[in-house]
Amino acid sequence: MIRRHGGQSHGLIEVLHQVQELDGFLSKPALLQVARGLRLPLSRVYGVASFYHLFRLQPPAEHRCAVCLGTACFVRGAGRLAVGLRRRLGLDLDQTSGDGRWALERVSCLGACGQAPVLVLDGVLFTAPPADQPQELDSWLTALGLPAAVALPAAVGLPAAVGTP
Amino acid sequence: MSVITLQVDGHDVAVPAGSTLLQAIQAAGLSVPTLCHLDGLDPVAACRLCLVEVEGSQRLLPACASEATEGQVIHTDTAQLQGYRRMAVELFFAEGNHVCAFCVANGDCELQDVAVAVGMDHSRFPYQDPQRSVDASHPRFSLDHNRCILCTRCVRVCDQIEGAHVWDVAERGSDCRIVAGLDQPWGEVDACTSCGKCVDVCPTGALFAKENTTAEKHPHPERAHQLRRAREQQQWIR
Amino acid sequence: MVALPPRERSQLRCCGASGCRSAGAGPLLAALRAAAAAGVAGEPSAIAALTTAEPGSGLEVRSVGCLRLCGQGPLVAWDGPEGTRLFGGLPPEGAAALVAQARGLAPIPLQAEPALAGHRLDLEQPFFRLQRPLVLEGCGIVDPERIEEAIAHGGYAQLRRVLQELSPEQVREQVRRSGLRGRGGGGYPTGLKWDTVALQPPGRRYVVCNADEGDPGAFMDRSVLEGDPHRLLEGMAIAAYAVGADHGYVYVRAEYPLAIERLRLALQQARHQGLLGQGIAGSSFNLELEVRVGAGAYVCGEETALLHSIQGQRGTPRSRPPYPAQAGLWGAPTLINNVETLAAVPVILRQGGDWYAAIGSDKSRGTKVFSLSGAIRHTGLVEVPMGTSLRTVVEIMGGGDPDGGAVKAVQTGGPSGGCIPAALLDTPVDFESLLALGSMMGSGGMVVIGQGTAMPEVARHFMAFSVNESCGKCVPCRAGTVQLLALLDRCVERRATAADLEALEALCAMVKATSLCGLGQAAPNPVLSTLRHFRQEYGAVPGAGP
Amino acid sequence: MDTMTQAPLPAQAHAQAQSSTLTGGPGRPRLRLATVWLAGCSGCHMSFLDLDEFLFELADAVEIVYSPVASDTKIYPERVDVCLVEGAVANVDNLELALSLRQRTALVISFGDCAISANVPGLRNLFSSPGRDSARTVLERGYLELADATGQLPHAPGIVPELLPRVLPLHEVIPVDLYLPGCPPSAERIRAAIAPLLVGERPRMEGPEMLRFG
Repeated sequence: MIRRHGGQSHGLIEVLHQVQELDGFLSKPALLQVARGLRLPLSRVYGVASFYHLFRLQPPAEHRCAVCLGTACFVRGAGRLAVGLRRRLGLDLDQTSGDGRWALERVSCLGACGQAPVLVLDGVLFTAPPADQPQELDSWLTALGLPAAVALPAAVGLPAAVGTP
Repeated sequence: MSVITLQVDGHDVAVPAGSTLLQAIQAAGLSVPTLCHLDGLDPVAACRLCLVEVEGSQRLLPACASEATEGQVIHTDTAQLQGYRRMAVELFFAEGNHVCAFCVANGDCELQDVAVAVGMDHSRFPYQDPQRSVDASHPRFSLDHNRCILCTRCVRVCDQIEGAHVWDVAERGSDCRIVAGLDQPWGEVDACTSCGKCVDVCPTGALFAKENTTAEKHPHPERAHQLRRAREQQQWIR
Repeated sequence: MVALPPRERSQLRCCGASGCRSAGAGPLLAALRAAAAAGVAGEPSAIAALTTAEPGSGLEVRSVGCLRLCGQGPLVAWDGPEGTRLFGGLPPEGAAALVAQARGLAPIPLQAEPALAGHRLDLEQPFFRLQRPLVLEGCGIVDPERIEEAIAHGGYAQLRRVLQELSPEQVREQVRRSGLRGRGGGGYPTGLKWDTVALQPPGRRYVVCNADEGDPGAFMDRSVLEGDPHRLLEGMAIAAYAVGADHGYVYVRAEYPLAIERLRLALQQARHQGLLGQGIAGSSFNLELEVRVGAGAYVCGEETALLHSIQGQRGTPRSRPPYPAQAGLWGAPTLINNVETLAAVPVILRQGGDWYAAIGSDKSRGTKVFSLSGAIRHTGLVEVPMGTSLRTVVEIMGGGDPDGGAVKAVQTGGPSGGCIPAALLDTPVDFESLLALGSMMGSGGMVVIGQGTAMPEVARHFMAFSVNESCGKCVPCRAGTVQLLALLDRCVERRATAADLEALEALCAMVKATSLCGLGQAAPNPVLSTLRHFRQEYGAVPGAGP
Repeated sequence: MDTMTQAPLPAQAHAQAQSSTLTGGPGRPRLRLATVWLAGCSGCHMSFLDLDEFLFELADAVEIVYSPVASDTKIYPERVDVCLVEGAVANVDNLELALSLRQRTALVISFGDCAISANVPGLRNLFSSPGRDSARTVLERGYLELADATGQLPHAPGIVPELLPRVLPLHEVIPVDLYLPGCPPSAERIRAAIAPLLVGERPRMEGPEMLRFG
């Protein structure tokens, strides 16, 4: 693969794309190999791999849910959709659950502005949920197979803990 | 060698063609605050403290990375620039965890000096209190990310002077941080020659020798320039 | 354009662009092809469905680029003796009825066909009628995966002519005369940029197409890449000839898989036809083009960051000057233009620079493609002459608010632009007018904001975007946007004091004036423009805290 | 040099609402000075005591109306002219005192790095774990995780003040008129800051002698 890019350092991003396609993510051994093959410093390779949001440095979660936060989706209630997803998955945006089952991601525009708001669940696009009706949204999400709401830990910034039993 | 003449804060000054605005300012006997710039390293214009006003230009120009041109009229210390510089320094303080009181670099820190220079008596921006780590894996040196201002002097001195390229910047935005190797503990990175140049040029207490405690760090930022001059102009004697 | 002149033998054009695909164009196209093939004697429909319709089968079903009205997708155009009829939102079950109609074999008239009822779209409505397709003239007509179709529609004709008849300087003269300005947002005169590159000292030069269309709500460039990629390649080849480049890159964002696929196919086909590579079209002109795929970084739309990314580095911008036109890829002079700019080049050479300059407004010549989305009836793609009023685009063509309410504001220019209030909708859309209102043209995304959306929330939305996309190199953008976001949180939650608003404005000014690149410099624009036009919504809380 | 009247301070409106004596004419009464100790180590106050013989001058020129080192008053008085506030705002008592002293003081000075930046007390802000503020995190660490089997969180309403979720610099809680940095500010710096105030002038807080943190 590295040879296909002429072993040239400027092919780094292309090579990383292909490694990720093969392995699902960019492991440290893989990055080491890329650095060796392209004759690049390790920190340079890591700097590039960690800069771009589409490169994953951890194994991907079993299920991935990406909510579009593009402007068209935002204007049509993507914010409420995102809140619903965060509640259901117990995750913040761009976070993966500890057990590696779910990942909640944000994307900037999926180009489906005509069907806004939209989300992608395990590679399948779902469009136009009833984002402004909380109960209908909830059943819409249930129909997609999302887990029931997980209790979020208390938000940071609440009054001090002293005095709570 | 051809000469460029320009005006800096009302002073006429002549510098060799190819000089930067920063060199022209210094030639006029004046100064602007800098943090990321260091003589001997390629400029990155990242700290934005050396921005100056150039008559006829709508944009502010970074003195460290802009070439002086004939007839320019430069202003280095207007009220507007003072205001921006102070805000930039406040942003530096608020985004990291800079506690001068017990820092190794207290008393010999460029960030601390710059805060004085811009008259920063407090930060109007709330402190972000980021959770950052300390890497003490190297036998001789430590890296305290809490005090890092991402000037990338360490990255550049290691790459451009030492040639080891141990350091680079990882992540992006407010998550940016300096990494050694493949985000490894510094002590485990084979490429490191333990030359200590990164510690010498670090403007804050982020990189320091282990034997230093509070206010004991005394860096040598001039070494980058000395080495480059020795290498390129065969001038070893100051 | 979408409507074609009447033709004797019917054809169906099914939109295969991303927007319609997400609305189900794939299954519909398959159903249409199956239905079309089913009627051909003796052919097993399953096999026939995999091929484009055979000549002689009587009905050709073609996959084409964007048919504009994305919000009603999937779209199918039926071209026949009566002209073009457009259908939207047709389920695959409706395919057989449409095919039967198109063949003229239907037992009932079109108007009475229940399967098509409610799917017919009016091609005479302003959304279509007021368009002026130049960049998009082949989009929706040619099959983007077949170079023969592009060539049959005049593709590469200008490249051939230029190589035979014009000197590079003559090409640049036409571009200068056209008054074309960069469509990526900056509006820099294209001819001037080409001259700068061409007039650098002898040596290698590069040509780069910026297809890193990152503004959320913008899909103009994607539509060109997906709908008519050969037009872009032709424009790039002409540009390369005009500036003396023999190597080039198209930098596409990875979020556009279909565009990448079609672009790669187009490159392959063009090479195969001798329209790229060595000795193009029998001339001595050589050009190698490569596709480079981004990896999720908005800042790579900034030209110096884009160059770093092509070189396999972190997509951080650098200080300019030197400009890429002087020192770009590997230090060589590099021409960077965006997709729409380059795609406008073939038509400029075909019709002449003066002809193009006669379209549009005084300082902004030609046409501009906009993607309309948000709280609007007709979501989709429009190409109109520069200087058309926002009201025409948003209310007349776009049909205004979908629920019949009043439009509150129009956001142009994405995270670098601003919000223009409904009261100023008569503003002509050109570079200077939008800038004067504190917004900017940007690449052409136009998101309509309805009454239900609070403007500080819009500002916060964009600031969150900028925080997420900041490269982190310079402190105003890296740390300043984070502080701006915190201040906007207070505004949205109605906790902001007068002092907070003062701090917000002061910091906006600082980030704008001192950031290293366009992303940081423009990041405060959504805040500043909403403060300017909707200040009452920020309503400071008097005396709440310091 | 700017005088108090010429250079409006952030809290000028407030100061005018109070009957400030700072700008008073001939025969004005002695300046009413307070010093306050919030979340800090008292080092700034110790440095204040290092003023040595200047303390005698000061004693003639001012009336110390509230101070942990020079007064026995337990309630912050009304109509204070100048207040030096040491320490960050870390608990509800700090917060309450800060709010009330602002109401009763013409010129509030953030006295030392803790008041200005939260400094060392603010280090606990770095220990917030997801879903738990820094107070809870450090208390649980100290009283539960590191305790023997009988560990329990302190809970004494009205006796032990509750910690705030974050330790704050003074100016994030009330408007501050002057900043006197240092950890601690040296006696010379304190003197250079206070002396002009005694004659109704605003000190010039510039240069390393007056401004350096740490």
